Amino acid sequence: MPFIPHTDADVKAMLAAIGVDSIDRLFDEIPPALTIADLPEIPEGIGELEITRLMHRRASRDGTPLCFIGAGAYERHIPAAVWQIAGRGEFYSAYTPYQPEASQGTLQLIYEYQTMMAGLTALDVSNASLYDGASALAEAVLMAVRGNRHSKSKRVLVPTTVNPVYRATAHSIVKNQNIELVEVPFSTASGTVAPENLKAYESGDIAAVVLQQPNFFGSLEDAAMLTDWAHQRQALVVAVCDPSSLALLKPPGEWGAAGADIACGDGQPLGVPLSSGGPYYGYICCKQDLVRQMPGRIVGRTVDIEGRSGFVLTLQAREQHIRRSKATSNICTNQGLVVTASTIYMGLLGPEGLRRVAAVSHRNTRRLAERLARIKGVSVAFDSAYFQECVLRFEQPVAGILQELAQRNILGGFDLSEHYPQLGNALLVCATETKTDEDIELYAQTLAEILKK
Amino acid sequence: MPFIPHTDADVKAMLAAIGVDSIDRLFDEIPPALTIADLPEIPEGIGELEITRLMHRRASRDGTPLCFIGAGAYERHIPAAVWQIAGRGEFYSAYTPYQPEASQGTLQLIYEYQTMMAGLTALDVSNASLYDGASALAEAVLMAVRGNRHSKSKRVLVPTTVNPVYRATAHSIVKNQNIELVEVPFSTASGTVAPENLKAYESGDIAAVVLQQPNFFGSLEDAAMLTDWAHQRQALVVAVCDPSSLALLKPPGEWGAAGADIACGDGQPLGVPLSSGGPYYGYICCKQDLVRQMPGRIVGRTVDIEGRSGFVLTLQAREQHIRRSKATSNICTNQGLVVTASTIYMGLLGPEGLRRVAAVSHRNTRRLAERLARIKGVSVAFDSAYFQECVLRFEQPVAGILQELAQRNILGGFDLSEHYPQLGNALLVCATETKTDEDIELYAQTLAEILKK
Amino acid sequence: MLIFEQSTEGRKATAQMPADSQMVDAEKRVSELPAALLRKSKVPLPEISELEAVRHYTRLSQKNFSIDTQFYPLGSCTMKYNPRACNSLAMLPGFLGRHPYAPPEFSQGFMQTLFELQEMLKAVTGMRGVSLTPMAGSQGEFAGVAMIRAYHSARKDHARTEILVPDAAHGTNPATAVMCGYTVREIPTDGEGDVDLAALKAAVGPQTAGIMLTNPSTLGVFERRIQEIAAIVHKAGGLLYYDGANLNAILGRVRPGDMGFDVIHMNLHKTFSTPHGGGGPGSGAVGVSERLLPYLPVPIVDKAADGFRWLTEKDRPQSIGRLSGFAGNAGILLRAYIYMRMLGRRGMRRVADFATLNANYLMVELRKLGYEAAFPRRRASHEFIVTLKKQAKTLGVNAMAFAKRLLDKGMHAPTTYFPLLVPECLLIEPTETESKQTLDGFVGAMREILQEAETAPEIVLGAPHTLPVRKLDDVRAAKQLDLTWRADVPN
Amino acid sequence: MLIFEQSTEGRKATAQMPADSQMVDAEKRVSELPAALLRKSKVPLPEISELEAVRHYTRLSQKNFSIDTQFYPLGSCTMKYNPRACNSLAMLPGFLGRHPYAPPEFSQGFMQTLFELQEMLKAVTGMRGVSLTPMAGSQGEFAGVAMIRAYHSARKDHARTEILVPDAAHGTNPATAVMCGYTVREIPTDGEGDVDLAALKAAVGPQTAGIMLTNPSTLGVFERRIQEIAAIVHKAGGLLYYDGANLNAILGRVRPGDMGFDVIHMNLHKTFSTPHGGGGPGSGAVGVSERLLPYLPVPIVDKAADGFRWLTEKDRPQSIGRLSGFAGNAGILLRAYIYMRMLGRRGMRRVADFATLNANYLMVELRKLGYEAAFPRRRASHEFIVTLKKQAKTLGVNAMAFAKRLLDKGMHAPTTYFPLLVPECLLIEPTETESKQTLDGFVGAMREILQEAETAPEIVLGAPHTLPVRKLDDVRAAKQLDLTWRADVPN
Ligand SMILES: Cc1ncc(COP(=O)(O)O)c(C=O)c1O
Ligand SMILES: Cc1ncc(COP(=O)(O)O)c(C=O)c1O
Repeated sequence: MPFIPHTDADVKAMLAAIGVDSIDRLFDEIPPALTIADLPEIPEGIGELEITRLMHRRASRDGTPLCFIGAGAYERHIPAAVWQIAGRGEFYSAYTPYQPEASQGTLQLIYEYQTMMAGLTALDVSNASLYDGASALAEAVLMAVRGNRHSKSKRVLVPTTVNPVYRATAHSIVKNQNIELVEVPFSTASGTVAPENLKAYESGDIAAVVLQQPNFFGSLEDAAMLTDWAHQRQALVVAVCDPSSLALLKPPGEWGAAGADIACGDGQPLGVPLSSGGPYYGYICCKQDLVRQMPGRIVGRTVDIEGRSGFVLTLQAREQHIRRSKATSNICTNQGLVVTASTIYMGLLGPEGLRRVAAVSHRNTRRLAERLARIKGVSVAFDSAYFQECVLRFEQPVAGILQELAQRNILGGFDLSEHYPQLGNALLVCATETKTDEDIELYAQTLAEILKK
Repeated sequence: MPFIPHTDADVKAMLAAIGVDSIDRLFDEIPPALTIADLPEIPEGIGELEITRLMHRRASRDGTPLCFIGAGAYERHIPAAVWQIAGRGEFYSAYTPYQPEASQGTLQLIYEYQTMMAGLTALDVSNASLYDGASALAEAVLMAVRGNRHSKSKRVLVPTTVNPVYRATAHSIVKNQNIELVEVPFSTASGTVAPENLKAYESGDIAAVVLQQPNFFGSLEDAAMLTDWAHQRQALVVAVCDPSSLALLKPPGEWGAAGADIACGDGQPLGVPLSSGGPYYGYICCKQDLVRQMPGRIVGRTVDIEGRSGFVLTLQAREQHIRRSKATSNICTNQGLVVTASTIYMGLLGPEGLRRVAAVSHRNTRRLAERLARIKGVSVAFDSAYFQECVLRFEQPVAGILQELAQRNILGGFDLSEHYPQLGNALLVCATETKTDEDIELYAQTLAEILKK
Repeated sequence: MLIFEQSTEGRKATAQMPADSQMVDAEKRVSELPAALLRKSKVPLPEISELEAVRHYTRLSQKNFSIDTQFYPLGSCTMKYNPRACNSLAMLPGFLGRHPYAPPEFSQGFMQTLFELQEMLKAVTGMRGVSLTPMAGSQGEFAGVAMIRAYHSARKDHARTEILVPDAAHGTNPATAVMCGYTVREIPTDGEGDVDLAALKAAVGPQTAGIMLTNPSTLGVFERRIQEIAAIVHKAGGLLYYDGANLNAILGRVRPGDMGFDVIHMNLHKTFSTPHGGGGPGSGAVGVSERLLPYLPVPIVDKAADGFRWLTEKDRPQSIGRLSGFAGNAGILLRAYIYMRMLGRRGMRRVADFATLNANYLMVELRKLGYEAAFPRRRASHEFIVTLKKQAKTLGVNAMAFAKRLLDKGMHAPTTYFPLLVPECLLIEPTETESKQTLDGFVGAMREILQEAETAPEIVLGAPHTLPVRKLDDVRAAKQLDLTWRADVPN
Repeated sequence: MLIFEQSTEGRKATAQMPADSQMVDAEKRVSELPAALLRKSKVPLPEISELEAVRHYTRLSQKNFSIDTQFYPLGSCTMKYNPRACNSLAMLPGFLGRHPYAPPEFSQGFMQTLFELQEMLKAVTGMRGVSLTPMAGSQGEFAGVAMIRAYHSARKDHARTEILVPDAAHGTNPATAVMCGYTVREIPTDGEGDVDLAALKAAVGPQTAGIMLTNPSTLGVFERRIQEIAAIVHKAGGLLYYDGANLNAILGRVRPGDMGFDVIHMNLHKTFSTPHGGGGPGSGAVGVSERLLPYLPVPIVDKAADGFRWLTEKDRPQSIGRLSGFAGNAGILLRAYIYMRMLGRRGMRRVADFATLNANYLMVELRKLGYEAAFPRRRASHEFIVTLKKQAKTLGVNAMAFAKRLLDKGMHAPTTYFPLLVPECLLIEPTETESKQTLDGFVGAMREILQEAETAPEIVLGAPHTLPVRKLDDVRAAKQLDLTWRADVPN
């Protein structure tokens, strides 16, 4: 059985040193009734050769369809250097840098990550990472409620243009801390939050307002208007953004007069493969004055006893291993390895690279939407400007169309009917920089064929 | 255009420092007539995204057929750790350790490799590596001729049971140094060199005798007899072995009374993927007294000025960068990275692992041969014992059969008719440890179907 | 040097830029976006070449201690060898390229693997249902306590507002209880390292929602009277929650389900050797007893006649809902599955056997040197505690100094000052993948440090001496916050 | 510590062992082999766990300088950045799993790639035919000189027994000529670094088979009168062989074919950035003019109507034959192809431009510090030589000491004492992938070392001080040969 180096001689010598005649004796404090002899349901161990064969079969069974689904996970080209370096044993098999002098590699990298993310969102501070975008929204809401010195209420406005799974996750995480997530409707014409949608919440104490830009439909919200609206009511603004759009779109820190207070979201589009849904990572940034409310690890720069610059985990008093029940969050293990890869990705792409990837993704989705809308029975659902994702409306249920496309090895997009029945036969489509014009044309011709039947 | 970091400002400053107004001026010593303006036939550069797409298409086009071909390249399971460590930048992008203090990683690894290879072949010394098995035979022949103090002749006996491509390669490399490779026939009954095949060479001055064990047909030669026969005539013995068999088969150093003098071959079966034919590596080992005739790099252990143990390239006086036209070989760059991976493979498998892999490969080929020989019209060609490879005889040309098998995604083996017409419709088959009993049964049933037609 | 200090305006890793041919029409499309929504300010990312990025991050990695380079006996973290096959096979193109919303017919290979992982985790822990979505132990704890809450609410048992937590429990336990709207009541531990039963009896009542236990506990000893504890809490109407961080000690020998636990979380990145990755990602799969099945977080993989499918809110209306955007840390789940299949049935048990053998051997050898075990009369589980309160008092050399000096000896330090219960505490967890020779090396180093502490304490107090930096000033880091590099701020 | 010193009898990386289930019947089959042919002696490989192997070889790698971790200006080796995409794409399963004898229908992707590489190399070098089989530069040289020999033999021109080789040529040139049965005649170099035309004219005659030239030469300067040299040699009936090691200097600007060369070799691991791998593997593709086409080594990829196929001895009866078991270092050829496609047409030329800019900039900056260029009145090509004969004489600090001290400054040393022509020689080749900032860092280090040599020479003479070992005793290594670890021999 693998990964146990002990030879019989080793075991004999160790048992002798301990003064027992068998390993079983070391378990003599355990009530016999609780001890099991075997795990019958677990199959016999197999060697690396067999498991390699099995997993190759499993992986190839799922095929490699042409993917036009976005909805929170975006297919990016990832430079080969990113995961070849992130996979080095020193990054892959270290843990949380509890001994800073022996972990300057991870600590400096996180400090550089924090700088990059604060720069992208145009806010002051970033933490080391959270689990993913959805749980990051929950932590951001908790942080906003904690951090809002003016509001007594725990009411948080969340437009339904925010990712529905993010909203569901936030609810299941915060619901036990009597925080009320108030759903704000959107204009089905523009697919964005219109001023009249806010009418009902004009008065009343609101702790925070959440705003996803671009929103779940890819539509571009009037972020400045909503930010100022919230601030005028002493509510904090929690921005939810695809960080790979921020080289092109106005960053949350520059929304409205004072900028959003907290920004969060999923870092997957920055160098993390689709990988069947994870591991991705959640990012969270905020203005300087909210830093002590930050959840999770934070790295700070300091000096050693000879004045050399170095990095340590800091502000640990917020965290669970020190503040225990009064901690800002219960998070301990985060998404370290994925942040390592994403930091290398951001370094490699740089400002110009990120801008180009965002621009080409936007171009591809615009051409896809225009090309598909030329097919009879297909139209662009909203009149608002969109970025990198767009909603198309059909004259028949989308589910059937998607199934037909799937049979032809094309994943046509995300069916909105389950979460947004009010939008009718609506499909969320996305074509990132990984798609060629030929891919787009293939999708269009295949769809045209299907709709003709 | 990629991989050039210079910004316009850099270029401007550098040209100013040099004192020229353009980069073109730096080429002013080159006769204008020789200067070209462009490379019209070379396509425009493409980014990593496009080349990734292109190469994925190219790689997937060649499919993944079930492979029963050996003939010098063997499909092995390679532990995941091997190439994940060999691919680390410090191994991948270093060069020949000219500055030993800055290359102790590569130097110690080569010293460990030399120890493992000398141990496997039961000889005293190994060099750092040669190009591959075929060119290693050429170098071994040159080394034997150089090292044979008794023989004046440059005649070397090479049984035709030695890999035909190795023989062709050795000929094209040594032919200009008036070395005569004398082909020795074999017994078509046993597929090995019989005593009577040696009759014609009883007398006469021979510099060396080459012996492949197991030979190209997988048949096991009487190595002891041939070794003693050669030594009785003051000829040196050059062994050609698949090193992954030496955990199971008697090593060259133990052949006959005194053991072979030189052993060489290809290290591919020790952790190197088939990879369309390379890069593999050639190994060469010898007895201590021949060490100064060794071609290529050799690493030796020494101490630093504070008595610490360390490793350096040694006996460099043999090599081309010192001895120039009197060097033992013109080799400079060798197969460093591949040896790095192979050393990790040998460390991971260890004596028991190598033995098991060899035993399972042998078992699989035995079961394949027995199973196929149960099909009408298929028989085992030779009556000798074989290891890991075996020749089958058919009643119809093998080429057609292999084509039919290929259409059913099976590579049935190596057609011997081109190199060994005297063997009739003969097919060399091999089933390594990577083949399951189901694979073997699938081959048998497919073959039976084909032969029924 | 920071990557930003190597930035040169205008420098680009051009091979990574979408080519000009792709940019055709892209700038035009961008210009058609509302100007007010476009970024004007510069994106402060470093402008470097591909070589500069590769060189910078390769050299940074070399500054790390890791399992692949050093012995890493970090208590409560199970830093065992992470098999490289788990990494390469989880990153096969078929898994890596799959969109999480790919329909079932493009997901059977992936979902079968997750389903079999659910089944194996049930068998190993003796629980009736498993959900793989929690992203790490802490979120697993949240799911567990949230399920306890859902259970009591469904029974209208709203008086149960309190969660009992042993004082030795990991900080994530109390933090989680609060996140679930509970108040926390600490239960003391007695001198032998067991939960104080009397205190427990006194604490339970109608207000008790449940108790969060770790067994073996963070003190490195098995909770011998777990059956009595279970009876006490169950009798009072509370549920038992099991923190699975120390499952490595009892894998294949004892199952939480058999100990009476109603809900558990596991740390796949500890027990099932998925990579710690400089802080993660992990996975906190949760297991439940019969009565909590309806509340499991979704989605869960189900095996239907026509193949594998997801169970969602529709199928589990009472579920505590979703905890993340998709289905948990998928790649980590694949790695855990691969590891468990390689261990197999007998391999599981050997993990507990040899983790426990290694811990007990180390404890005995260190005691021979004069180190004091926190619980000398107890068997070590897979980890044990040494207290250096004597050395701190007599030699003025505390646990932190010993830990830093171990770094100079080429080994990562054990966990220090956790659990807080034990003064000057070193929590040492060797794991089963370390050899006797490596353990003897650790004992040798601890012998040297003890001698140094006695003969030349300044060496130990000044440690580390041999690393890229010497001891770092934590206090200053918190006082003069520098969390983001700024070009204008000199470092 | 050597891996053998960590070996523990009976220890195994069990996950890598074929399972017992596979061993069923295997031992029986082995026992049926003739006992005399089976190994009795122990196989002296280390017996270690997978973790011990991973830890040992990961830590070993950290002791290496490499392009991925340091500036590596090793003259004549072109240590440019090796793009990681070339590595990952060449190791795609489709290429990696393919048997070299796979029939054409399973080889079209691979063979098309090799064919296009042949075509690109023809275009870049101006040659009429290319063969990819030579395994590195040296074997490329062998193929080239062997083709010259085949050409003369076919014309019954057996009197041509001599190859002319400039004294500055790389050692592989004369070694290769001898391997091809030729005698070597060295041609001197004049003070300005050019081949001495007078000496050449005197040397050529009916006995001249050809001349082996490197242009730019190993002296780092362009052979300005190459056209006269070509005329002289051709007129005398000899052929021109081009050592392509320095192609990086003229890529896209000058083509060997246009210089009148009849046969060339290229070092794909230099000019086209395939990995140097601690000493290899490389690839020495050869190119020929019209008249040498028939002699190219086989196999060569040919494009037929129905797809790509191999040309073998049958198609090329006059070929000098095969130089290796299959078709050359296949994976290296794939990496070179991927690199060339990423460079593309304009990228090729920029390689020569910026390799030359970097070399000339470094030469100027070092001369400002007082270092002496070997050929001050010449342009540097992609590399240049600095001679430290003045420092050696006046300060007693020679080129080797400067080189060792550079290691302490965190940079690999340039090539030392090659070409032998120039005393106390440093051959410096920065390559085009290094930034101005890195070059300035190198200049700064050379400034510091010069000051140290003047003020505290013992520091430079005692270098290196900061590496895993200090200066190693070469003499002892050759005298007391220790080439294989033995358990009984104390180290
Ligand atoms: C005893 C214990 N419980 C819970 C946790 C939290 O688990 P995670 O770090 O996976 O969130 C840890 C983590 O170290 C732990 O040691
Ligand atoms: C000028 C020159 N020629 C030939 C060679 C030999 O090439 P290889 O090392 O690829 O055999 C080299 C290698 O460094 C060289 O620098």
